Amino acid sequence: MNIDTKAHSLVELKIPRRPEYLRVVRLLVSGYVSRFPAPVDMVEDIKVAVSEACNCSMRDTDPACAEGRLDISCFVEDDKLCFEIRDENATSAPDSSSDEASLGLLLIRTLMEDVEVRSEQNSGVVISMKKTITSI
Amino acid sequence: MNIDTKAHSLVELKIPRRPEYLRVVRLLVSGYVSRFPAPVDMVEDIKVAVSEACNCSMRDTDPACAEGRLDISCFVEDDKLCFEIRDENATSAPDSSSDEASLGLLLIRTLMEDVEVRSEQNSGVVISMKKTITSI
Amino acid sequence: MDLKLEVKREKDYSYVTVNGEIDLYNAHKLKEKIGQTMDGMDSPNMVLDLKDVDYIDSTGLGILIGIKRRVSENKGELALVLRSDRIHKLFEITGLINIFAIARSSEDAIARLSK
Amino acid sequence: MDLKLEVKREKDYSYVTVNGEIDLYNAHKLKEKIGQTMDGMDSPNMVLDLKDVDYIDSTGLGILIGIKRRVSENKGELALVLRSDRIHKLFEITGLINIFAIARSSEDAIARLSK
Ligand SMILES: Nc1ncnc2c1ncn2[C@@H]1O[C@H](COP(=O)(O)OP(=O)(O)O)[C@@H](O)[C@H]1O
Ligand SMILES: Nc1ncnc2c1ncn2[C@@H]1O[C@H](COP(=O)(O)OP(=O)(O)O)[C@@H](O)[C@H]1O
Repeated sequence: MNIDTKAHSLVELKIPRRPEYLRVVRLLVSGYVSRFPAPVDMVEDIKVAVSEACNCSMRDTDPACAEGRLDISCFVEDDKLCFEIRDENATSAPDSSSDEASLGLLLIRTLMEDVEVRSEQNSGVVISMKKTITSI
Repeated sequence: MNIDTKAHSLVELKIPRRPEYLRVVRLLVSGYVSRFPAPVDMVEDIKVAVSEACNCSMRDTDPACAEGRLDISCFVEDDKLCFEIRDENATSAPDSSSDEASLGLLLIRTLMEDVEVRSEQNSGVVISMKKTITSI
Repeated sequence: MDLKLEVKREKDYSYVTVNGEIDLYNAHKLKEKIGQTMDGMDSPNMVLDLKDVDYIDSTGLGILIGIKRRVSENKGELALVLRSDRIHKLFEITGLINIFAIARSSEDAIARLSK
Repeated sequence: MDLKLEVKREKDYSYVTVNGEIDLYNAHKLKEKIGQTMDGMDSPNMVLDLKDVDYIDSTGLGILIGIKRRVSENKGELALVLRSDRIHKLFEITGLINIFAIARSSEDAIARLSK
């Protein structure tokens, strides 16, 4: 399969901001990445990192946000697979005070490249991350 | 897991309108349905039907639409799992003149309930289908 | 799970084993490869072994219909090996069960050809 | 792939086998069940067999840290059985490899307790 432009490769998933949808996210991401085709270890690294990015906003149990939605975008840019996890209801960067939260962020930063956490006015918080494509 | 309202259960996937994304659709749909938890045969029926609904618009090779996107929505309403496949670029109902296309529509109509094909002004063609949830 | 194809040529038939998923994405590959196989066949008879096919869609079914047609034009016989209940169900719904000679094992399928 | 837990109580330790995926969705179940197990234990020692765990996230790792803490408070020893390279990698990245006694087999893990 050709490595493609963003428009040709963009897959977007919107889910309720609830942990029972984590497995669906992981299935989608594995399917997306293995298509390139990518080595199993790369598929697994990305699965862990995207799932942890979802955890960041699902762990926050502020009841006012419990009904929110999470947007996960996957696309290709240059020779990188890019992932953005957007929580429209979040107003601040993920809290990293608990063991779990800091382990989660550590996993994301170690497994992925170009990790960024951005608060965007009126559109919540985005965690973005990339991974250079290494074909099998 | 509780059988839930539409807002609580809505999962939306947007993909390029290209056959290399069919497998990602099937993975997502299997993950979504097996969560309820549903019997394996029900998971498989829905996987086939949703994949065929995508085929309907991916098969149409009008080059003007080759860049389009497909929206797949999954949600729960009453005791039914509901699926909508929307092709925003389509202007007419799926063609059923070839062997393949008519087999595809036959599979959808046999495996699912309340199958509808609607042309919506300015928002393309939607294939919607439901399946009564039978838990294992 | 990608589509894989293996062809064995026997004196009285070709034995084609297909593996993986057959859908709109890759069904054209199946069509091409089987077309090439038929061009080089000594005998017009064919067994198409689908017991390791996990998934088949309408495009794949359509291609099987085309293969059946070509084999018949060449005065050959075609037998399918099917084992999965799921795929059998799709053949029932579409009525293809009445068009194809379907066996549950290779031996059965080969036996059906030589009748 | 749902989370499954099995507990065997021996005289000198409890042997807890976990199966499936441990994530934010179900990690609280693991925590509760292990809590209950510890309440009824004769010996404070525990083997936690994770060799059939396919996936673990930061929530699961956090819960392992909590279990380790409780076992230590009770003056017990905890040993983990890990076999998957993937899960080992997560223990390496997070430095947890230095905190836990990790074995590749049940026998090894049990041997580590009795030292
Ligand atoms: N039916 C399918 N639908 C979607 N993706 C597929 C399908 N079959 C294979 N793939 C994916 O496409 C990639 C390339 O597969 P391959 O069979 O080698 O096809 P190609 O000849 O197009 O490179 C693989 O990563 C595989 O996972
Ligand atoms: N980690 C997970 N993430 C998402 N869904 C899960 C997870 N574990 C189990 N499920 C799904 O939730 C459903 C119920 O699983 P189960 O383990 O019986 O949990 P519960 O006690 O919540 O009913 C199953 O269909 C299963 O596929």
